[in-house]
Amino acid sequence: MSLTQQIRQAKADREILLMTHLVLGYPSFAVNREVIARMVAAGVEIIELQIPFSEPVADGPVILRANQEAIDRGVRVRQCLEFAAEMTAEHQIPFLFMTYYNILFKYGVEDFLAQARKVGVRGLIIPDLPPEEGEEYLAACRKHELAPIQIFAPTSSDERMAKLAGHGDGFIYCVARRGVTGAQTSFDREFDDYIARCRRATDLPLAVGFGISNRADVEMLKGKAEIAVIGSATIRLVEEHGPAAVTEFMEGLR
Amino acid sequence: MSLTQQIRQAKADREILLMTHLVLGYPSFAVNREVIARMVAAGVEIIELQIPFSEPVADGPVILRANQEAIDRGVRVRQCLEFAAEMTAEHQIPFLFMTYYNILFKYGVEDFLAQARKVGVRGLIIPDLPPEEGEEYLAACRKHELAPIQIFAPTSSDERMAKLAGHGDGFIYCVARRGVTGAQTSFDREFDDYIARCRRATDLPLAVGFGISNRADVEMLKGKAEIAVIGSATIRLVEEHGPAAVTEFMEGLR
Amino acid sequence: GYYGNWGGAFVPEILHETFRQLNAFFTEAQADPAFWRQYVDLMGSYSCRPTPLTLAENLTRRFGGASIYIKREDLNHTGAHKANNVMGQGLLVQRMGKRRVIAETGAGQHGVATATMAAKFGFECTIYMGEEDVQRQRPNVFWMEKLGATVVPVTSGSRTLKDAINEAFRDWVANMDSTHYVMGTVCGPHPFPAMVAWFQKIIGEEAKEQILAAHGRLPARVYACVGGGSNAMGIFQGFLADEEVELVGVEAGGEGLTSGRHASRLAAIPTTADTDGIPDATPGVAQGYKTMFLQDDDGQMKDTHSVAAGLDYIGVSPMLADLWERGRVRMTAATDTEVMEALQLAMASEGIIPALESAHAFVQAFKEAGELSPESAIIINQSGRGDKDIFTIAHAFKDPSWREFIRAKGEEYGKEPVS
Amino acid sequence: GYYGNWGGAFVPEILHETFRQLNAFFTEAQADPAFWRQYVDLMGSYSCRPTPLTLAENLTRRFGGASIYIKREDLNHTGAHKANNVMGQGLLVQRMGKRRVIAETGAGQHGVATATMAAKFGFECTIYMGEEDVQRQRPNVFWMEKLGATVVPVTSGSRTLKDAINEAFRDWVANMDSTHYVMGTVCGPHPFPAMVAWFQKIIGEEAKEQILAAHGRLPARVYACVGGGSNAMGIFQGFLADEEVELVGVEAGGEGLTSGRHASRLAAIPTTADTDGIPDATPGVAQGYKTMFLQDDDGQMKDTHSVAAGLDYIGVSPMLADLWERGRVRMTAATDTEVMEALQLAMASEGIIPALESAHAFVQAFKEAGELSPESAIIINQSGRGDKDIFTIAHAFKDPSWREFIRAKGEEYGKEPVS
Repeated sequence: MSLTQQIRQAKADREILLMTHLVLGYPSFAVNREVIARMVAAGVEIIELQIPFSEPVADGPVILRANQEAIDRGVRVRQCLEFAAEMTAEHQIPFLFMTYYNILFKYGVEDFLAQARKVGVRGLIIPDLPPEEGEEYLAACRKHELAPIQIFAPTSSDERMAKLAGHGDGFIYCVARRGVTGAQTSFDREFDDYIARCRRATDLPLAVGFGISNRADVEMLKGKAEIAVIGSATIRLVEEHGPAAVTEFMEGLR
Repeated sequence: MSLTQQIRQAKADREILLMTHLVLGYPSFAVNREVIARMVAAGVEIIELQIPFSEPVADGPVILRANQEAIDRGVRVRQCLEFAAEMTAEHQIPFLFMTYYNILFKYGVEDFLAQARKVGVRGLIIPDLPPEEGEEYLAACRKHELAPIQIFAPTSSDERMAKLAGHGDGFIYCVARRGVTGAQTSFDREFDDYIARCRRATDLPLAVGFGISNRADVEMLKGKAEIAVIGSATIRLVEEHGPAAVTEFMEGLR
Repeated sequence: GYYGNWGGAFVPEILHETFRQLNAFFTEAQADPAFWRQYVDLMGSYSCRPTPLTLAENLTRRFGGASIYIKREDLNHTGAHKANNVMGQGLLVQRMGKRRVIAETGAGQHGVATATMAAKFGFECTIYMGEEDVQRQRPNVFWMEKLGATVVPVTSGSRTLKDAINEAFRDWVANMDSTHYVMGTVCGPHPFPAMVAWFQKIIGEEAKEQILAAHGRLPARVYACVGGGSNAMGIFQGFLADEEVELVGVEAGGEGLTSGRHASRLAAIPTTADTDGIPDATPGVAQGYKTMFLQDDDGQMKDTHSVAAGLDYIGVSPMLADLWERGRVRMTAATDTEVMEALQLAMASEGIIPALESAHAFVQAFKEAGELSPESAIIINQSGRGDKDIFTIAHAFKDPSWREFIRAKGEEYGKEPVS
Repeated sequence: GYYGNWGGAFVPEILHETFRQLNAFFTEAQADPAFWRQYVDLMGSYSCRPTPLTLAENLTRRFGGASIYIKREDLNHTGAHKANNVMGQGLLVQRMGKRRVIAETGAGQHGVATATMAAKFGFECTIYMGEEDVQRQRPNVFWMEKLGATVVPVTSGSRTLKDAINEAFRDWVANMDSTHYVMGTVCGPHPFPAMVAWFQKIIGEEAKEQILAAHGRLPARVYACVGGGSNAMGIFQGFLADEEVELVGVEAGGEGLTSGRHASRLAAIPTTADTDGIPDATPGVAQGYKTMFLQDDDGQMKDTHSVAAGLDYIGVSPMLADLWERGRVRMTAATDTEVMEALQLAMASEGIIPALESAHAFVQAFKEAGELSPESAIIINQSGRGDKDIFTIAHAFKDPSWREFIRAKGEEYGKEPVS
């Protein structure tokens, strides 16, 4: 079953799906392991595994710091792949890799995607790789049946969205607002117009991320998007209250 | 009797005359008083009284410091005039003022020279006043019968010496070498040629200063100059050994 | 946006439209001769272009070979070639109708230049600067603030230049409607390399005309230091078409190419490929473009080192990577020690004070001048002046009086309360 | 050698011949058009003359009166108009066949300029600098030494500029055969005022041509700060014959003209004649020339004060004393506080950093620009750049981060042994 189909099936039972995010190796793979188990148990439908990179330009302060601490603690790309293999074997929900292009480029794009497929990951989010620069990547994703998640932004024109949608698979990641991850987003009329434009540009499910951090935010997205993306919020939560807090937080989101 | 005549008369009894120097108010007028008495007692023929000035460009480090300490201790031009009056009343040898032009200029050249005459001084040495700039000064010296001592330097051309001599009276102050007061001078062949040139340029007695600090130096000048000028050497002596040392030093010079 | 295998525009979707507009305005400006005239006039009346080409007679005599000419970018307003780029981008910002500029800065020179431009054009200005650099380069921070800019210390990563670039991008993705990002060098996503190179080509165009007037023919070689590469691209462009002119880039050799403490991306490649554990550069994609980066085998960027803050950078212009790959530019490196020696020699021989960055170019020129015929000429691009680097230079020379001066000043400030 | 009642050459006999030669060489050089061409060429290829005339659009708008133009002497090599004079004298020294130069310096700018010239011409160089100034201006001392000069701290008198001048004269009277004394300003015995003014007139000649080109007619007023007066005489000479151009000199008002802590020799006269105990200037003769000096009633020179070291001097150019007496130049004064405000405004409005000295001229121009018609123009002579004054300026602004930076550096140097 394709990632898109799997999302549509899950959506049949839920008003909105949850995609969560964590940075691999931060604060440790052991904590990652516990957090993921609690997320899955709490019903989270998709999990983004961010492979840390030293220059995460699209990320805000929380995820940025997580990336850098993970690298400082010696996290290697190979460990991230191994950990992903363990998670996909353990849990039945789809996992995605999120990272920056240099991690793939340096590994070898084709080799990296072959490995991603092998460890059971279903797709990738690469925020610094527009389709114009991603020919090899897109071709290899098709070859290895991985979903190259495309990103829409409020600044994307209709024409641009149509073009991006043509390269996308799985779902479309709609950036809720200008700025980086981890800051507040306001769900106003302008936001509704934006989501309407996204919907017109693609048949794929829509995930909305950037600034979704509590039940009210998730509630606001019901009926608008298929997937709410919880990013920095979980990292902050684990930093402040430890992995055990994840269960209650996730269960309380919808 | 003119200063020149007085010098010639004294020279009749001595192979060489001594002119000494001190900075008024340094280290105090009281010490000046004792030093002068000892100099006169030791047979010194002429004494230069330097009125301190804040910018004594032609003086070397010893006299420079003396000038500045005197000013810092509050020595005023009026005190210097009064002290000169006391000395000329007390001692029968000729006294000269040595200072820089601004002291006269600020006081009023005519008034200053009238005062100088009144306090019994016989002439002046103003190292920063060439005759080209000294018309008023030279006229007032003539009027008040003060000797405007002119200065020859090793760098003065024959023509220049002749011109200077024309403005001079009393004696000619021959600067022994390049540089400022208080450093060593060597009495070589070049020096002899220089003194010969000085002699040809003027009928006035010659005083040689700059770097004359001991008996050997004075000895070398015998037969060459009428007057040996002892400047920084006395100041250094008084600083190191007190005014009482002046007697022995002066008596030992020739 | 590619130069051979290098370049591109690896930008988040949120900036796609901003880059589309920037490309459109830039293309339009490039096609408008009035724009270039406006730029040249501004640089003539506000900075002091054309900057002179100085014949270094004493150095020429000393090495006994080629006549050594020095292109005097140090005489620009704000003291370096950085002025060319920022003033040009300022005119472009005016044309785009934006009212705010942001920039990254390492040593602070680009920050001071941008703050200066913003004051002149009446723009709001925020400068991102690694916290470590804020500490090290306090004088530049002081001037930026007095020029009206807000200086934001960047506490992420290695807290140096590359992190400041990342942080400036983060500001931009939030404020792209009002704000232009004034990239400081010929790096970053297209059209930045093209744009910065376009403004900086004024150096090479002047230099070519000047050397022909002064020397009667083209120089044998042209030397320029290479950090990001903007001064090098600036002067090289005047001679790219003249195949007989050898173009020589000089990177930061730091403590030596086998020391692990340098910032050489290209010069190190042939010499150290067989040595283990050296942070030699490999192709990569970061900060929005593809070039040779100093990175580990996972693609994580390495710490770099140079006595010259302006050369202390992980990447290199994609244009230079291409020219190097095609053999048009020869890349070399100068060590910190060689740089201090060349600086001393330039000061005492010619009365000029090259910036530590520029002194790298002098090192290589000094090594080679003597081999060349006395009929030939070489040009060294003196990209900036070194007197702003007093803290670094006096420190590097271990000047005891300087240390005593700072110690005494520090004690004075330690005692006295801020009134 | 006289300008009205002022000037002259009050020099010890030992220097008479040296001055005769100097006068002869100078007269010959003045009569030789090739010499002036050589000078202009040198300033064009080594410094960056002609320096620009910058229209300060933001300041003009702010004051709503005359168009404000700024003559950019700050863009000279070594950062101030001082370069004009030293390079000119360097050519003269070459012509005289001497191999050693000496100079006095206060803030250090003239010392750095002279050391630079000496390096360029291959002369030996000794710089006399008051011990207090050596302590205060350590960065300039560092550069002078690196440029190859010997810096001699002068411990006599107030241990500042005037004492350095006296000490330089003392060196000269011992070494006049080999040595030329590079007087830094339009003061001292004839022919120095004439010579320095002659080299500095390049500023005014350029400025006149530039303002006619940019503004279409002569400026209403020209503003220049006055310490010794060389930058003022430099720019004023371009307009002396144009009676409709008002020439305005700005002296150091220090803590105020009635504070006893200033360095105003001419502006203070009409305003403070009736107040007791103020060190107002009176005619005097010192340092080889006659002018208005800040002296007591015995003729002893007073201590002076200004935030700008370059204006902190007892005397003033005899040429300016004459122009002031004849009513051709209006003399004003700016206080330290006004200077810091004008500096801040110039930085934030135009992206320029005037030297503290130059900022005095800005103060007066800012006071008057609004009164003048928008059709008129004024020129401010920005005699130097302020970034060399970081220690003084950051201190004067009481910048807490700067104090912290210096404190930390000082502690670092306190702990670490010199290696």
